[in-house]
Amino acid sequence: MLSFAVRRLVMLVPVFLAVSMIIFLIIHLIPGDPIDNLIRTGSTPEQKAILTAKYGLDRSLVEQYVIWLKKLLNGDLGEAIILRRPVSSLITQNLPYSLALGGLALLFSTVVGIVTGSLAAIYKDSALDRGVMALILLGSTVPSFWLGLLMILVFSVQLGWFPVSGARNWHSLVLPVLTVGLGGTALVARVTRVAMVDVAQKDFVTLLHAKGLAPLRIQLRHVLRHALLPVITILGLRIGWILGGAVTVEIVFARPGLGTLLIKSLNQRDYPVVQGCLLMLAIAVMLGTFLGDLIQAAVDPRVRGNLK
Amino acid sequence: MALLSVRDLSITIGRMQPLDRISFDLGKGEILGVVGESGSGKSLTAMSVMGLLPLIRGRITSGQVLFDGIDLTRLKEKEYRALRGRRIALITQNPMTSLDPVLTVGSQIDQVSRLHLGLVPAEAKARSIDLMQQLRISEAEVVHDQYPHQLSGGMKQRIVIAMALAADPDLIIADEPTTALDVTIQAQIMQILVELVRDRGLALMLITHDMGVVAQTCDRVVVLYAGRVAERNTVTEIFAAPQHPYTRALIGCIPRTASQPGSLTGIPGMVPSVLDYPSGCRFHPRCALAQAVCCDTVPPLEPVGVGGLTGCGLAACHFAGESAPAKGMRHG
Amino acid sequence: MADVLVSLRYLSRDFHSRAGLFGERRVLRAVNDVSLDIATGQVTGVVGESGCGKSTLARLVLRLLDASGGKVMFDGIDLGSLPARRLRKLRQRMQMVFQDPYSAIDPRYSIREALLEPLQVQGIRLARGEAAAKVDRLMDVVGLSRKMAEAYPHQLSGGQKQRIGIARALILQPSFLVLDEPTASLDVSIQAQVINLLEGLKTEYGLTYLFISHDLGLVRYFCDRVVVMYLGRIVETMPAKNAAPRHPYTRALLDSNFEPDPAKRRVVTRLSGEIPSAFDLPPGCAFAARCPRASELCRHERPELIASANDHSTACHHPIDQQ
Amino acid sequence: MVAQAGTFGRVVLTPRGGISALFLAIVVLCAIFAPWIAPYPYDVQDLSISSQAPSMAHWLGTDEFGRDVLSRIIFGARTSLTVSVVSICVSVFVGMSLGAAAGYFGGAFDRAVTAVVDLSWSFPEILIALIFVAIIGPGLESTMMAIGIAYLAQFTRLTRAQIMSLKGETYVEATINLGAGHLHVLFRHLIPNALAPVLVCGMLATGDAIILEATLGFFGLGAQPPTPSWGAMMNSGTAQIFLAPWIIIFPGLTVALTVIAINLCGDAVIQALDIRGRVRES
Amino acid sequence: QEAIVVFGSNDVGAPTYNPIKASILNTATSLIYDRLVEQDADHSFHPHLATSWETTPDGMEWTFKLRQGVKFHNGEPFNAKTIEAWIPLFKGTDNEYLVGGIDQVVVVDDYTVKFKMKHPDANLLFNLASVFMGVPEPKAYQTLGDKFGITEAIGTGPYKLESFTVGQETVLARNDDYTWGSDLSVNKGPAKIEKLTFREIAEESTAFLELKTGGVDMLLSVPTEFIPELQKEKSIAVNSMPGLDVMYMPINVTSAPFTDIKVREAAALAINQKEILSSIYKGVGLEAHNFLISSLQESKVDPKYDISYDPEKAKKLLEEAGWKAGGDGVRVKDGQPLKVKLWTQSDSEFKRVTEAVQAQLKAIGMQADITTFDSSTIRDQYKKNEHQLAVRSYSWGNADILDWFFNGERLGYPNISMFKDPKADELDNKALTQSRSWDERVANFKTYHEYILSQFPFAPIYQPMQNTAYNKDRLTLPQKIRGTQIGTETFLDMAAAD
Ligand SMILES: Nc1ncnc2c1ncn2[C@@H]1O[C@H](COP(=O)(O)OP(=O)(O)OP(=O)(O)O)[C@@H](O)[C@H]1O
Ligand SMILES: Nc1ncnc2c1ncn2[C@@H]1O[C@H](COP(=O)(O)OP(=O)(O)OP(=O)(O)O)[C@@H](O)[C@H]1O
Ligand SMILES: [Mg+2]
Ligand SMILES: [Mg+2]
Repeated sequence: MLSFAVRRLVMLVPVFLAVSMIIFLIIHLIPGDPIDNLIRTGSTPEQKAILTAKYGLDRSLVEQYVIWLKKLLNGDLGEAIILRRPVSSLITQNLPYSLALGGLALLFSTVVGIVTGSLAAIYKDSALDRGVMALILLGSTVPSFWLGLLMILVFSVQLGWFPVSGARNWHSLVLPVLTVGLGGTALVARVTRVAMVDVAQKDFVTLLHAKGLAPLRIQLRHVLRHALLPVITILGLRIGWILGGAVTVEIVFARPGLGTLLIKSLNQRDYPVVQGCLLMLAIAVMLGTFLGDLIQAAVDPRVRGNLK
Repeated sequence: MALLSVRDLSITIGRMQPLDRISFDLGKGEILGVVGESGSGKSLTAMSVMGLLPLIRGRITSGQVLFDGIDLTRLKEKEYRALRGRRIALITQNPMTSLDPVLTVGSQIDQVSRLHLGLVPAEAKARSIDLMQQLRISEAEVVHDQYPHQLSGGMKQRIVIAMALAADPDLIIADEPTTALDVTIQAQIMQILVELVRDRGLALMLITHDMGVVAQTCDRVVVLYAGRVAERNTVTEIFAAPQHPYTRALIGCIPRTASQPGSLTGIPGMVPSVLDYPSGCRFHPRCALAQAVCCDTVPPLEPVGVGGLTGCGLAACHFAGESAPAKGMRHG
Repeated sequence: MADVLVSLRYLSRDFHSRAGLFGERRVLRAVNDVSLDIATGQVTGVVGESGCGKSTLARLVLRLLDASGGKVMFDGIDLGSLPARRLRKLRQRMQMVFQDPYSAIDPRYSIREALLEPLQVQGIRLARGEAAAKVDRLMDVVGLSRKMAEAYPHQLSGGQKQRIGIARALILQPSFLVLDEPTASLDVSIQAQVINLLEGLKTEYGLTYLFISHDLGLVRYFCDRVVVMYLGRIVETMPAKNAAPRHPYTRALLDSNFEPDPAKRRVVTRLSGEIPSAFDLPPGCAFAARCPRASELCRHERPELIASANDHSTACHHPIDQQ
Repeated sequence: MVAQAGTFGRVVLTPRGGISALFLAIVVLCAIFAPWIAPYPYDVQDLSISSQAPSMAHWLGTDEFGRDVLSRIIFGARTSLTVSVVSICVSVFVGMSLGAAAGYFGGAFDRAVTAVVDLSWSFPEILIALIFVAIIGPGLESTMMAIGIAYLAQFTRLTRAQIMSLKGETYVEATINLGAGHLHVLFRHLIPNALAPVLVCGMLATGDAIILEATLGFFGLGAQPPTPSWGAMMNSGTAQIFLAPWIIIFPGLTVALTVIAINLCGDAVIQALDIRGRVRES
Repeated sequence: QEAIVVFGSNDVGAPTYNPIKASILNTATSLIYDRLVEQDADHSFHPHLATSWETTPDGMEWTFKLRQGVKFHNGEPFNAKTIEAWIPLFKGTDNEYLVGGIDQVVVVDDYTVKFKMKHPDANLLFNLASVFMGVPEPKAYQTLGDKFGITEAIGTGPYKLESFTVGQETVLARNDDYTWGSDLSVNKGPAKIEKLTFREIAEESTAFLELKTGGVDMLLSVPTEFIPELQKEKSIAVNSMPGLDVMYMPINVTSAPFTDIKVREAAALAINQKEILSSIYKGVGLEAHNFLISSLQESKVDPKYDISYDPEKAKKLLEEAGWKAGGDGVRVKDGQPLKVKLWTQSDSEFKRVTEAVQAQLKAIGMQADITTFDSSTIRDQYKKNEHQLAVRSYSWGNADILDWFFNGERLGYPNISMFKDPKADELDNKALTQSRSWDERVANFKTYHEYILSQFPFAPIYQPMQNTAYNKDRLTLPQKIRGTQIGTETFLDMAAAD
């Protein structure tokens, strides 16, 4: 398995190169110039030219890409133009926040999604099922900036349970996690429900009943386990959301994070930061799918294949 | 007294009534064949006896299922569960899909003896391995820890049988246990089942649509057609002197090497859908003997005794025993 | 012997696959070195257990799959080297009836559309009335009500669908028909109807059949010649219906058949051992592990298919003697 | 929609399907006949009646320029529906083409498409949309493009999966055996049969696209003023939520109701077509 | 005794506290670094680290007396040597122009320095009062290199930088040794609040709710639309003072029909400043009638040059220019409708003003189609010269902004009006480089300003207020806020409410 893991990782290298190239091109083709955002009222065109040269923006795109890639291979993500720090330090500064918010939100939507989804599946077509699914549908029709604001109004302004914004302690994490998490819950719950209903009709489940096992145990120990497989695939692909998907929520709750960093830098055309962030996301996504595969393999012997 | 006695069992699923007054008996050490075309209600009969109808939102509307004197239809779910797998075991049609693909086959057998016999894991494992060996699975210890996808169909079916046997049941319901298997493997499995019944005194309800299997293994036969019993008799009489035109037609459908080309008779038309069963005798649209009465009146299941062999045969036909050549299907 | 319509020479086909996501790449030889002549007007039956390569053989014969080795000659034309365009044209003459009638017709097509599709595909234009007449005639031929032409597949029973499948194969007036287990998913009662229909068609149109089945009883009833396959190879070809098998595997197949007569109950000679994995076949005879007659020789050396009298060939070191 | 006869009936006859279809029909009619239905023009400002609460004259109140909120919602349906429907249509079309080609021909092309699509699918839609809006520049067209591209992956994946599984159907082999070429197989059998789940999926995505349009409004993108769109209205300065909540709450409600209706209707269609697992998991 | 303050939206995202190299600096910077000179709300200059100064009549020499007893946060003394080391640090940076006029720094004695000038720079005091001229400790500046202003920031100000996370928060701790507060504050130091936390909150509603719930104590800038709501809260006080921003509509003079000055004037006269102020800004702020903020002397131009709403005249001008009333309210000339492009940025405030402007232009028969861009893209787009009208704003407290936006060398961006006029450039040059004294400079710029106004390359719209809101229960602020904006002075006098 280890050798397999290594092989899969090595296979990611060309993908990675292609991705880095795409990312680089995309960013540089967007109109806009970071230097415009850098120069101050009153500075001269010469100063602008100097700055442009300083950041290598006067070279051809190919040259710029090669330079960037070379640095990258040395583990250097470059220096932010507007934010004036090493990109790596910006990323390491923001990553923990994204991980905390995204990770917990993912956990939340996974746990709540699976629980509600399986409840809905077990009590299929009952009032409980309809109620749960309706609630989830309702939750997913509210854009996240509204949901966030709503949460603040209810839980912070009215009830005063949580701080309005910020990222100082776990307290301030609750509302953002709920906001991001609720969006994902719908997806997980739906997939879980559909998968469970599907699996429950399989022959082996009938046989489990025929063995005299308690229905609840069958649902939880056997059916759910199978239903988790598609959920895992989806979660693996969702790593992207963990790191970058919470932009609106980050803005509403005034939290730092990779998403916000990315969007702000994109707006200011701070190329190195955007490149760095997108690359991070791409890597995370690749790792996410990889991890998803590994978990799949751990759960499902068929995927695992004949490992000697 | 019979171990299992189904009396006038009728069930509904939604608005459909797929089984209508099914009755039959099955004694210890006996093999009862349940035959009929696809959709005639064989599997539902098995599900009813297993008490698994709720899974498919079905319900018993009338009749009794007496097992060892207990009326199963009145049993509480919990009591039923104690019985299921313990005294009545099920073998399903398709071994490929009957095992949980993510668990080792051994653990799936162990589950039964641990649940019903209260064995500790080690004991359960030993018992399972022992069972597997009895079913002539070579290298049972290794197989115990393998996953279903690593086994061949025949092996899997034997695992399912081992599962059924794990708590020493009195009654096994085998729903087409060999249809998904190759002929050579099918023979192997059938032989194992027959031996089990003979050696352990089990009762086996064998659901199949293969008249050959019935002929070779069963003691008695129930022929189902469109949710009703068409005929019931001992295996010898069914084959020697089928009373119901449907039974006769079924037997005529089997190709025999010795027969001449064109000698094969089919049954014209098709099995009616549960949504619109014909009135009267449900076989009448396909029956060569059908008369006006067949369309209106449901023929009761009555004793027939042509030649008076045993006198326990029953058939549901207004013209039982009358021989007219079953209408063979020939293209025009 | 009559003219050879289809001739297979050393036909092989490999499939590559991976055991699970993490497993090794494996090669499976589904059809191995098969040579066979099918004479015009004959019904050649192929039997064998599930996975022995019957369907793959059928597809190879019609070049729905490309062979990994060997060649297929149809009426003297090498299908393997035929350009795609000419092959498509040639398909008029060789048709197939599929194992699973339930999915053999596009659910969105009415029966009429499905029946006329072959003409459309082959670029044969008919006046509307002509087309309607053709459909009606075909419906008659396969014994279905003409009204049924307006129905959709989901409104038909399996047997009816299989008849439509046959009608569809017939509309192009082929000379060669491959029948891949045409009755396997049907009830016996329906199977009989279909077999009868096929029998009638054959005599009426002088068709040549390659009939595939896993049911030796049925094959022996229906075919002129029986080919027995085991794990990708032909182990025996027998001429007539009642010829006694010489290969122990054919014997076992025959013995495993349940005679529908309780009076003739017998103890089945059960094979021991498991079917070896198609992915790693033993060097010798593939059947050796299960064969009651196997010797050391069988385990090491593969027997060749050797012809004996009466057009009967067997690939066995220890064939059963005919008494 | 390509479906068996009676699908429409089966959708409309269920209570959920019927009500939601009715609601959607009303919304669509509003969009089409906006100039005749709306009580006021959407763009004429009257600052003397700015930010007024709902009243008999203005059922849903007026906005900060004194424009009638109800009229703007009715006209906004045009923009919002156009944006979401057009973008999803484009997305479905391109996604289907890509997915069908990838699924049918397989090989290196398939691997490349799958890799790109998987990657873009794993990126948050918002980011993709913003990146593309940044490339193309703001405006309705680019918003549509961006939304379309954000959902492209979904349809490509779904179509590819559909085609891959349909490819194994016997009737495909049967058609090839009749002598049919690739195009015939692809356009007469595979795509028509793959269509239903993709279209249903597209329908559900239209609901998501309405929300995404609203979210893009949060970043200041979308319809150019004074053209109203629900998203832009919802976001006309969140400050309004305290001063004149009706200005943004009613558009929000409209969005929520429409999206719910689309989802319910979609579920009914899924049930009627019996394509459950194929749509939801994609 | 702590306070949590939220930066205004202009301050969000400032990447560094290095005043020499930064292009944006936030309010906290002025608490870390003191400047030689402070500027009051009326733009008058007041001593701080420089106790007095004088200049020669030709403007070629400036002498500054420095305050004694001033120490940097790291204990280093502040004296003439500091200035000598500090000024050259600007060389090669973006901010070099601030000291561009200084040729040489001469240390006269420990607490006296003399600037020898390359050319007279009447704006020197303004420059010295800018936040970019906060004095850093030169040794630390050298040794820390790129990290200066990011991990550490050493000045003489009333607060020390404790921690800084870009885009998130800055924590300042009181400098207990501080005793050298400027004239503008009552308290000369040390500050009363021990610890100040500045937070960056991009979403204004969130900031508003934070203040409302007591999560923060003060918002440095509040959008006007929140003011009525804030005034409802008992515990919250709102302070409004004139700001440095002007919102205006540049008119592209090279793009027909605006090549015709009559059309330009008509468009400019169509803007109803009063209506925008009262409807969109609820009366908070000032109408803008020329290009400069009202507190600048250069804005006091001859009233005939001020641009004010006059729809009748606007219509007349259009008639004169040949644009006759058309069928659907849009004027027509030679069969061409009067349709123009109106660009704006995607921020919601811009969009709202633009919508109002659009309606006002419509009223005189000009149909303006709005296109919105994000702030980076729009700059690139201007360079393509495809725009006609736009809605923009700037923030600057000096008349030299005229040069920035209307100098013929900067066509495209920042000269969005594409205004290239030899006479204007001459006036510009004169004001910029040939003014020897402040008063002369004012006069020169006024002339330049008047000339530009006469050419209608833009239309003035609105001058926002700087609105500050704070929690009265937590903080007390001085009666009168001094300085051009809330800064050191205010924070020195700020105290915890009891
Ligand atoms: N879960 C179900 N819901 C509704 N109808 C059902 C269900 N299961 C079976 N039926 C219907 O009941 C009838 C009898 O089904 P059953 O499965 O008992 O047939 P069978 O004899 O076992 O057929 P086969 O040989 O195909 O297994 C059929 O017409 C079938 O359509
Ligand atoms: N497209 C394919 N890819 C990979 N393996 C295949 C493919 N088609 C067939 N095989 C393998 O080739 C072997 C022969 O398959 P084939 O379908 O020819 O068997 P068969 O004799 O027709 O079996 P059955 O009786 O079940 O139809 C099997 O092991 C099968 O798994
Ligand atoms: Mg069944
Ligand atoms: Mg096959």
